[in-house]
Amino acid sequence: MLNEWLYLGIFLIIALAIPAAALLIAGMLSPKKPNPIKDSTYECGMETVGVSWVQFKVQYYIYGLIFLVFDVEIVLLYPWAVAYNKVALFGVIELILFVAILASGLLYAWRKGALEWV
Amino acid sequence: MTGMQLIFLIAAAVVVSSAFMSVTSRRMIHAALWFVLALLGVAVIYALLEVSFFAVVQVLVYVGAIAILIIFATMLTRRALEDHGKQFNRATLMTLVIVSVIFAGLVFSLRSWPQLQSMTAPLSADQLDVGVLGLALTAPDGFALPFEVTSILLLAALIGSIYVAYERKEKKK
Amino acid sequence: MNFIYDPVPWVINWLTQLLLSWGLSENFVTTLLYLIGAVLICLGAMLFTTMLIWAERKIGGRFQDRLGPNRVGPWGIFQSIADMLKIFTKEYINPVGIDKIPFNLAPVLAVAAVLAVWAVIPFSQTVFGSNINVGILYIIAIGGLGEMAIILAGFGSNNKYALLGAFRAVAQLISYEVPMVIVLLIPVMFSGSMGLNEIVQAQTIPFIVYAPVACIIFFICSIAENGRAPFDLLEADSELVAGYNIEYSGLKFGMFFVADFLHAFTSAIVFTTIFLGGWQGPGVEQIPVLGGAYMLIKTLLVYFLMLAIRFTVPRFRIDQMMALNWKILTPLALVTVVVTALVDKAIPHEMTVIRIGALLVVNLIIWLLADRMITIYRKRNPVQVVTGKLRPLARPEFLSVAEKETAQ
Amino acid sequence: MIPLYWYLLLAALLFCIGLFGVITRKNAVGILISIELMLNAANINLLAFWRYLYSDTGDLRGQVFVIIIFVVAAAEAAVGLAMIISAYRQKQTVVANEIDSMKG
Repeated sequence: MLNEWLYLGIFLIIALAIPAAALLIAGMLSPKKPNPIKDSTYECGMETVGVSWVQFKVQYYIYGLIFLVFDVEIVLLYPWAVAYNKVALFGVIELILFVAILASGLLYAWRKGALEWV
Repeated sequence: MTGMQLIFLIAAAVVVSSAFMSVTSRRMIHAALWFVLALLGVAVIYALLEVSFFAVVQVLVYVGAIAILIIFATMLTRRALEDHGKQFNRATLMTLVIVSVIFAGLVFSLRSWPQLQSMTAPLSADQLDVGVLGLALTAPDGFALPFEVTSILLLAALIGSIYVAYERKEKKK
Repeated sequence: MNFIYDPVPWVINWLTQLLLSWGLSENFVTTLLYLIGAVLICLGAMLFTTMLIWAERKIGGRFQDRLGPNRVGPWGIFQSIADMLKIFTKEYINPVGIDKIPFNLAPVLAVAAVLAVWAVIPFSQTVFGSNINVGILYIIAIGGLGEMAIILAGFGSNNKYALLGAFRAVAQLISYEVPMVIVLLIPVMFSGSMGLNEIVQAQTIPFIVYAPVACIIFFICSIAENGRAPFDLLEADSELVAGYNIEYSGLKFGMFFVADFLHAFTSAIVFTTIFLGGWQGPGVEQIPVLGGAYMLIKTLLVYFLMLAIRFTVPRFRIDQMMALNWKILTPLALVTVVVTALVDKAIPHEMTVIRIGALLVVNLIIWLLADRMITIYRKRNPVQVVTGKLRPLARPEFLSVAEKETAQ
Repeated sequence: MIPLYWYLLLAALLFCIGLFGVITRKNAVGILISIELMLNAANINLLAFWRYLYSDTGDLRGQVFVIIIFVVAAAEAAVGLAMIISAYRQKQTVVANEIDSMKG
């Protein structure tokens, strides 16, 4: 197993290194003639107004929240899914219970209107 | 020194330094990004422990979900306290002393522990099987109850935080 | 081991013997071979992307009744190479107020997060990268790194539109991750492992036969994860200028471009591996190299399907997209998993035909029920159609009959 | 091979850094990040102990504990951040000391 992880680690490093190297080479080849107009923040040709840190609507957070809860719960089901062929019917019933609890959360968010974008 | 030890040391250095940066950097978003790096380092530590499932879950849950949620929250609350004002309490120096004392105490108490130097052999295929964990989680005499309780905990967290965070439309009008 | 039947392991074997005969230690040789393999796969994938870009533009052109690239070389085949040469010599513009490290790290990370998936893909029976026992979760987790790259880009650029685009993109990606993760439980259940090798080996009958609904959900989700039409809201030009990569120029932009095209192909590969049986096909036991060919053919078919969808379907509105995910796909995925688990437990695995039949019927029922429910919902809450004055059409004979009636 | 105490030292260090952050940070989000770091330190310890002392016995309590900590961390992040956002909306502040509406 450690060997598999070693390969994965090497692969990740290479996967980071190749685009980085390409960027560096291009950086050497490319011209460097900055000027204030060119370097100004793009805003459809208008003068930049205010800081870039606009306020966000809370809906982003709500989606992130529901995603977080679902993600954690489903990831916990993966060991169960691996053992699926060995578990008895009881295990499946447990899955149903688990999913039902999860689904009731989704239902709550739905009824609350938290799933609407606007 | 073997290759494994070298990898461990590098990962540990990354974890510790980025954790330090994440508790000391002034801008919250930088703190969050350093936090992500620390989490990735911890995932490498898990991989060295041969608990692949947890290494991947660490990336999936912490980096993919919790860190993103923290970044979202930082964006939502970023007008307050950003780049100006003190980021730390007055008690920084005092805290440093306390924390160092705690660390020294931990190290001291560890020193006398007999199993400190214990080593371990690589895990067998049987122990690597994630299915064993799955069976244990669903067996009625195993951890079936804690497993279900976690889902209730998450349900409570979901309902509670939606209730707290969601803008009530009636109120606004 | 025969070179013609199975070239890659033959070469690996030969290299190992050669290096060992030079007196290198075994660990070192293994590491070196891993390094060579990783470099070859990464470079190969990156170079392959140039071909993909050409193919996609050409096919897209045909879909839209254009010629596509046709100037550089026969059929414009060298177009993307010319583009690549050009983009290499373009200036990097560093706008004011950028956060240097995130800004430069983002394009690298975006490509790396896509490339990293290739580390676990089994290309044929004997050619595979890392066979970790959590392959499926690894693929999803790496997707999380891609989201991180988008956040870095949006936040590093010091631009309102970039930040808005990044957050929309991340909201979309994380939302569509949910049904994807749920549905991937099904292949894991059938094969009893999360390793991609075991999953492919378990697919003597591809999982698409056992779980068509799961397969469709996964397909939709992977298109959404690519950010391709109909889910291309992240770069909806009319609303967000260009999305999170607005401030990037030169090859830094090119990297996002590469990541985008490579991601589409990669998700076709992942789809093939998980649902279409990867390298499985007639005769692979005797001639393993056939597996690679089967894999390529299946992947290209899936990729073509993705292109067809991309070039024909109009874009969703963001609320529609979120509603599709949270109100349709997620509940559907949950129901599919539960029902599949129940039915599959009830039927002994030896009775293959009955098992497949039952699963198919169940899937069909789920699909029809979902369809029925959506129809009923739509009837109760009809879509509000915004109509305006009909504008003159260049070729009025293409107006459909209904439109003609309203026009009169 | 790596001896067990390397992991323990790393975890102790990470825990102390997290503790430092929890006490000194003014921003509530920063406090939350620090708490997550402390939970990670606990996870490293649990998995290292399981791996070195219990992996031969077939005892899975270490792993199950880690799973529960993952869930707790997720729940904590969700609720904590929701409360921070809610407090921010009402009081325009994320400084933990100033959020004191629960005080009598």
